[in-house]
Amino acid sequence: MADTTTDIADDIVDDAMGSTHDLTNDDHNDHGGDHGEDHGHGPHLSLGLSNMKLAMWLFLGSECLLFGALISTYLLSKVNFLQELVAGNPYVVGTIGGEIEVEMIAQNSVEPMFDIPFTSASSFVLLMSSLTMVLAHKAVLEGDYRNSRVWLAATALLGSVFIGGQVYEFTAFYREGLTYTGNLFGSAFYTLTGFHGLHVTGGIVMLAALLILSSRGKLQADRAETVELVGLYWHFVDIVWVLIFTIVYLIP
Amino acid sequence: MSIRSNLEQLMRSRSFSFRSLRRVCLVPVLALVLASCADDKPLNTFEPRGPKAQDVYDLMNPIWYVMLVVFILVVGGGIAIAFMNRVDGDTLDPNDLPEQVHGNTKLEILWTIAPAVLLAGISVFVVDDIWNLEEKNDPEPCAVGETSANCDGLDVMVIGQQWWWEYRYDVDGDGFFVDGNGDGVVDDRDRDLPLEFVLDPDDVATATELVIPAGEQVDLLLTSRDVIHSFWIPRLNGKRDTVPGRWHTWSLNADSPGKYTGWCTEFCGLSHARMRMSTIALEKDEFEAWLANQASAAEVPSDPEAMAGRELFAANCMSCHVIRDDGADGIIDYPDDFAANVPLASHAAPDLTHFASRTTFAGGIYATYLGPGTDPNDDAFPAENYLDISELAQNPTAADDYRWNSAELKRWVSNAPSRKDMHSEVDPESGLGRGMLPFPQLTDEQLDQIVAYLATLD
Amino acid sequence: MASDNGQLALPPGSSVTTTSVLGAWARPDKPTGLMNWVTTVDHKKIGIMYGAASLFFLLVGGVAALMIRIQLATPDSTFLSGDAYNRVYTMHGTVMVFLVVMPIGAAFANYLMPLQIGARDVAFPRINAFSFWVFLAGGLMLNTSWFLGGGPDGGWFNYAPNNGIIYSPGHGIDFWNMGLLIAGIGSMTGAVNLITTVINMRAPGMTLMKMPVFTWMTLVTQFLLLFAIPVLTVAQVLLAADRNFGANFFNVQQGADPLLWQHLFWIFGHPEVYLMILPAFGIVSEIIPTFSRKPIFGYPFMVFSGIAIGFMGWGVWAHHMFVSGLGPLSVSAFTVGTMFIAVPTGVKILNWLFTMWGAKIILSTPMLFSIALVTQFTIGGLSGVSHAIAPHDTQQTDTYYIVAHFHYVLFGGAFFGFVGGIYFWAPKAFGFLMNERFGKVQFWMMVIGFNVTFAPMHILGLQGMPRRMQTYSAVQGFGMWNMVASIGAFILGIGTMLTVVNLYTSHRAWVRQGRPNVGADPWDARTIEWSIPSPTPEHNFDTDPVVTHLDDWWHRKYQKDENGKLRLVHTGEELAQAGNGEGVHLPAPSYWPITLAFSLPIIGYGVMYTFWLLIPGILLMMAALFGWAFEPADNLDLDDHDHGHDDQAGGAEKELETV
Amino acid sequence: MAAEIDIHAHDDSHPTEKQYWVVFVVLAVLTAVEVAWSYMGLEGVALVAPLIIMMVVKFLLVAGVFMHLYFDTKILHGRLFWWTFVAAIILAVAVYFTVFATFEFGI
Repeated sequence: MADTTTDIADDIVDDAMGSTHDLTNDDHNDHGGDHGEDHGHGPHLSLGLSNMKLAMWLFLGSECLLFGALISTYLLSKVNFLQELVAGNPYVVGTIGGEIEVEMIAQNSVEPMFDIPFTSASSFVLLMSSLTMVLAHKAVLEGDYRNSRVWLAATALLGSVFIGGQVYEFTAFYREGLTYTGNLFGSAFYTLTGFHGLHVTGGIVMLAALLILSSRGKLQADRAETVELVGLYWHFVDIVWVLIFTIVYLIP
Repeated sequence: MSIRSNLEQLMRSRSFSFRSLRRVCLVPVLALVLASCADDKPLNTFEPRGPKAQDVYDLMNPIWYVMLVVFILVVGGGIAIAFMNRVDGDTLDPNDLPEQVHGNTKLEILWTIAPAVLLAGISVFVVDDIWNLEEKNDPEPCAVGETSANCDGLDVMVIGQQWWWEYRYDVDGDGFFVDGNGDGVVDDRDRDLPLEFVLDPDDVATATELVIPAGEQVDLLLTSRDVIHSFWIPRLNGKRDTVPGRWHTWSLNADSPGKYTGWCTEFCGLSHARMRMSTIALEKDEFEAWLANQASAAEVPSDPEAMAGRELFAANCMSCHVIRDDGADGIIDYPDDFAANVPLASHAAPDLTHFASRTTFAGGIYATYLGPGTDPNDDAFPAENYLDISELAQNPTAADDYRWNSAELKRWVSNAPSRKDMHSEVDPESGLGRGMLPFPQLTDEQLDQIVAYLATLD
Repeated sequence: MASDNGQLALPPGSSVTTTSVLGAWARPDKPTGLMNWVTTVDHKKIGIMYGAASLFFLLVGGVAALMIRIQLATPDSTFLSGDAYNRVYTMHGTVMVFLVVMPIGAAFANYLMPLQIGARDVAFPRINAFSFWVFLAGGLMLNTSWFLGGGPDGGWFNYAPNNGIIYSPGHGIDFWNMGLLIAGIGSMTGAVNLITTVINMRAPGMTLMKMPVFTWMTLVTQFLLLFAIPVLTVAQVLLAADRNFGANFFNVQQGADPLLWQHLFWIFGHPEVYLMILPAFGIVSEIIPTFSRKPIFGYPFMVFSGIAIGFMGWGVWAHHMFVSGLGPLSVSAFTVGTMFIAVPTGVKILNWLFTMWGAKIILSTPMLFSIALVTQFTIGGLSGVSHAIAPHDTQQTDTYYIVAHFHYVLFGGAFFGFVGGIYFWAPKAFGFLMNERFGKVQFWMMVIGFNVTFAPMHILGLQGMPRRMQTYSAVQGFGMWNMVASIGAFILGIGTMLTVVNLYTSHRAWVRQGRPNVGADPWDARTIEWSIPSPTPEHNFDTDPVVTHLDDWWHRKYQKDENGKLRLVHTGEELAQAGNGEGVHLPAPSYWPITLAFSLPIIGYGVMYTFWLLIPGILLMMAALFGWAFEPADNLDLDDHDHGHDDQAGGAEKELETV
Repeated sequence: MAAEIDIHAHDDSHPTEKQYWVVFVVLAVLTAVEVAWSYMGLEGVALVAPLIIMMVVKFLLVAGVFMHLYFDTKILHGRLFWWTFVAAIILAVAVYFTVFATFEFGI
C-alpha cells in the first residue's frame, strides 16, 4: 500500500476539488468531448465533468490574463498620455485637437472624450443580451425549441446592436480627432475596446451557427450543453465589458 | 562649491594655455592609464575598487562559501550515492529488492524549513544592502538657487545612445535643467520631451569617458535618447539600465585614482559590442583643473592647417556635432533648435569641444593617442586599433611619447560606418538615420586639416 | 478513496467500417504514408511529430550556437558581422526556447501522459493535432526569416523600444512576433486540451494522488502555459500594433514607458522557464525510481513542491529586471521571493537523492542522464540563488554568468532529462531499445562537452564579459576561456547529434535482426504505460486499466509472499496486455487541423507584407473553421447520424464549439 | 440513459427563469446607479470605491448566476470551474496590480 501521507494528501486534493462522494457512479456518458466513444460506454470521466465545459472554463481563465494585460496597458497608457499632454509634449499636444483636447488638459482627464449616456445604453444592451442568452439555454433545456430560437436571435441581435454602437462610437471618436496612430491613448483605447468587440463578434458568429442548427432541428435538449458553452463565452464577454465600462469610462 | 569657485577663478584669469592644459589634464589621465590598468582583466567583478562594488563583494563573499558547501554535498553526494549503490543490471535477481522506503515526513519538513530559515537570514542582509546601494548624496532634488549642504557633491547625468555615452556635469550645482515648468524645483520633470533634453547650458558636456574625483561619491542620473542601454563600471559598482523616458539614479565612487573600464550591457542594437566607456578617477585638484578646462570654451587655433580644418568642420560636421569655441565668428553654441534638423534618431552626436582631452573616441573603441610601439597606419580592423591598455602599460614613459592617432581618426572621419557598424543611411520615410555619415567628398588633405583641428581641442 | 466499480469493459467485436461522404475534403479514410501523419489525430503520432520537429529545430538552433562559438573563440573575430551575429544569437535563443525545449516537453506530454493515466487519447484529438500543426506553422514561419531578409535581431526577449520599427527596420522582428504569436495559439489550445485530459480522462481508480509524477508535472506545466501565454500574446499584439499598424505603445516620444514590455514579457517569461524544466523533472522522477528499484522518495512532497514552483513562478518575474530601475522596495520584494523559490526546488533535488539512497542502482543510459540532470541542475540552481541576490545581480546580469546559469538549468537540466527520456521510452514508442554502449559514449561526450562549454562562462561572466557581444578585444582578457568554451561546444554538439544517430543505427540494427519484440516492460518499470505492448498499439489499452496504487504496474508485478516479503509474483510479460484492439473505436483522422494551422502564417505574412494576402488567408481560415465545425468528431457518429440522433448524448455537430 | 440523468441533474442545479429576471433587474439598476454616481461630481475614493464595489457585485452576479458558477458547485466537482476561474482572476489582479504599483510609485 502507499503510505499514509499519500492517502491524506489524496483526501486534501479531492476535497479541494469539491468531492464529497466516492466516484461510484461515474458511468456518465461522454457529455461533449469529441473523443470517439462507444455508445453507453464513453471514456471514463474521472471527475464526472463535461470535457467541453471544463475546456471552456480553462479557456476563459486564460482570457482573464489576456484582458487583464490589455486593461493594465490601457491604464498605463492613459496615465502616460495625460501626463505628457498636460506637460505640453509637442508630440502629444494636437494629436486630438479641438475643444476636446482643451477640455482634457483643463480637467487632466480623458473623460471629455466619452459619451457616457450613449455607452451606458450600449452597456445595458449587452447586459440584456446576457439575460436572453440564459433564457435561450433554459428554453433548449426544456425542449421549447421555438422560444429558444427567439431568445438566440434576440441575443445575437442585441450583440449586433452593441457592435453597431461601438462602430458608431469609434467613428465619432475618430471624427473628433482620436486616431489609432495619433497618440498612446488612442492606440490603447481602440486596442482594448476593439479586442472586446472582436470577442463579441466571435460570439455573434457562434450564435448564428446555433440558430442555423436550431432551425434545422439539430439543436435539441440533448445538445443543451452546446448552448450553455456559447453562453459561458457570451457571459464572459459581458463580464469583461462590466469591467471595461467601469474602469475605462466611469473612473476618470 | 569649490569646483565652481576654482572654475570662476580660472575663467577670470584667462591664463591657461594649450601646453599647460595638456600637462594639467592629459598627463594625469594617461599616467593613470599606465599605472592602474596593467591588470589583464579590466572588468573583473572580483576586484572591487570602490566602496559600492566592495559592498556587493562583501555581501556575496560568505554566500559563495555556503554555496560551495551545498555544491559539494549535493553534487558530490549525488554522484557518490549513485556510484556506491550501483549494481549490475544483467545479473540482477528481480527479488533482490532494496528496502522500499516511501518517504519520511519529518525529513521532508526539515529540509523545507532549514533552507527557508537560511534564506530568510541571508535576505535580511540582502535587503539592507539593496537600500544601501540606493543612498545618494542629495536625497531630494534641489530648489532653484538652493545652496545647502544637501545640494553638495558632484552630480553627473549619463545619457546613453546608439552607441556612445554622453555625460553632463552639473558644475554650477543648480540641477541639470532650467526650471522649465516653474515649480521652483529643478528636477527631471523640467524636461521638455522624454527623448530630448533642453539642458542647462552652463553645464559641461563630455562623451565616452566619465571623469570623477577619487574618494568621493558621484551621483548619476541616467537616461537614454533612443533604446535601453546599461551603464556598468564593474570595479566601481553594479550596472543600471538607462531607459528612454525614465530617469534612474545610481552612484559611483572610486577609492583611488585610476582608469576603470566598462561596457554597455543591455543589448542596444547593431554596434552593442562597440559601445564601451570608462571612468577615470583623478585626484581632487587634478579633477577640478580638468573640470575647469572642460567648462571653458575651445581656443581658436592659430595654426593655418588647423584653421582650415575648423572651417571644414563648420561646413561638414556642425549639423550634428558641437564645438563651443571663443572665435569671433562664435562657432557653435547649442542652437535652440539643434534637435530639429538633425537626421539622427538620437538627435545628437558627441560634443567635441575638448575632444583631444579624451583618451578614446568612437564610443570608446579607438585610442586617441598611441603608444610608441603602435603602428598608426595599421589598417587591420579592428584589433590593432583598439586602445591597447596593456601595451601602454609596458611603456611607462612620459605622456609626450604618445602620438596622436591621426591615421585612425582620418579613417573614422572619412567613413565611420566602415569602422563601426551603424545605420548611417537616412531612412527616406522617417528622415532618420542612426550613426555618423560617411564623407567621401573630403580629400586626404582636407581630412588632415580636420584632424589637425581636432588635435587642438584639448 | 475512490472505488473501482466504475470499471469499463469495451463491447467486443463491434468494429464498424467507416465511410466518408463529404467529397474532396472528406474525412480521410484509413490514409497511408505521409497522409497518415498529416491527418492523424492520434496523440502518439502527434507526440512523435513534436519530437521530430523539435529535433529538427535543435539542428537549426545548434548550428546557430556553433556559429556563435566560432565567432567568440578568438578576440576580434570577423567570422560574423555585427548584424549577422545579432540575428544568429537571437534566432539561437528563440529557436531553442520556443521551438526545441518547449515542444520536446509537449512531445513527452502528448505521447506519455494519456498512457500514464490509462486513456485512449487526449480529450480533444483534433485540437491536439491543431496544436502541433500550428506550432509547426509558427516555427517554420519564424525560420523563413533566414531566407527573407534575415532573422530578428533583438534578442530572444526583444526589449522595447529596440524592437520598434525605427530601431529594427526590415521584417526580422516581425517574423519573431508573428511566428511566436502563431505558435502561442498552439500552446494555448494544447494547454486546455491536456489539462482537460488529466483532470477528466484518468483511468478508474487513478485519483490525483495516484498519478505518476510526470503526469503531475505535465498538469502544472500546462496550467503555467494556460495563464502565461495570453500575457505574451498581449505583448506581441502591442508590438504588432506598433510595428505594423503605427500604434504608439512603445513610442517613448509620446510618453510610453518601455518597461511595460519588460513586465509583460517576463510575467510570461518566468513561468516559461519553469514550464521548460518541470517536464524534465517529471521524466527523471520516473526514471530514477525505476532504476533504483525503489519508489520515489516522498511522492506527495514531490507533487506539492512542483505545484509550489508553479505558483511561486508567478511572483518572481521582476528578478529579470533588477537593474531596469524598479526601485528598491520592488527589488527587495522580488529578491526575497526569488530566493525562496530555491526551497521547493531543493526539496525535489533532495528527494531524488534520497530515492537513490540505499537503492540498488542500475546505471543505464537514462539513469545516467537523470543523475546528470540532478547534479547539473543543482549547479544552475546555486548560481540562480547567487543572482537572486539583487545587489550581486547588478554585477552579474547580462553577463556570461547568466548565460552559464540558464544553460545549466535548461541544457544540463531540462535537455539532459529529455535525452534520458528518449532513451527510456524509445522501446515504448518505437519498439526497440537504443544501443546502451553507444548511449554511454554519448552521455560522457555530452556531460564533458557541456561542462567544458558552460563552466568557463561562469568565470567569463564574473570577469565582466557581457552577453550578446559580437566581439571582444584582447585587452579584456577573455580569450582563453572563450576558446575553451568553443572547443567544448563542438564536443557537446557532436554528443547531442548522437541522439539522432543512435536512434537511427539502433533502428537499423533492430530491423536487421528481424524486429525482435522488446517486450512490454523491458526496464521492469513502475507505471501503467509499460503494461501495454511495445511499440504502443494504436488503441493504447485493450481494456481500460483499473488503478489501485501509485506505481500501479509495479504493484501488480511485486506483491508480498506469505512471509511478508516483496517478491516478483508475475513478470511484466505475463501481465502485459496483448495489444488486441478488436472492436476499439478510435477518433478518425481529419484534414482540418493542418489546414486551419497553415492558414495562420498566410495571415501573418499578410500583416507583414501586403494586406492583400489577408484575403486568401482569412478565407482559408474560415473554410477550415467551417469544415471543422461541421465535420463529425468521427465517422462512427456520422453513420449513426443517419439513423437519427435520438440516442446520442454528444452528437455529430457538437464540434461546433471545439473551434 | 445516462445522458438523460445527467441533463436532469443539470436541470435541478440551474436557476429558475424568475431568478434570471431578478438578477437582470439588479444588474440594470446597478448600472444605472453606477452612471448616476459618476455624475455626482465626487472625487477620489468617494467616487472610485463605490464604483469598484458595484463593478465587483455585477461581476459576481453574472458569473454566479448566468454562468451557473454558484449552482455548479452543487454538481459533483463543479467547484473546479469556480476555482479555475477564481485562480485566474486572482492571478491576473495580483500580477497586474504589482506591475501598476511599480510604475505608479516607482519604488
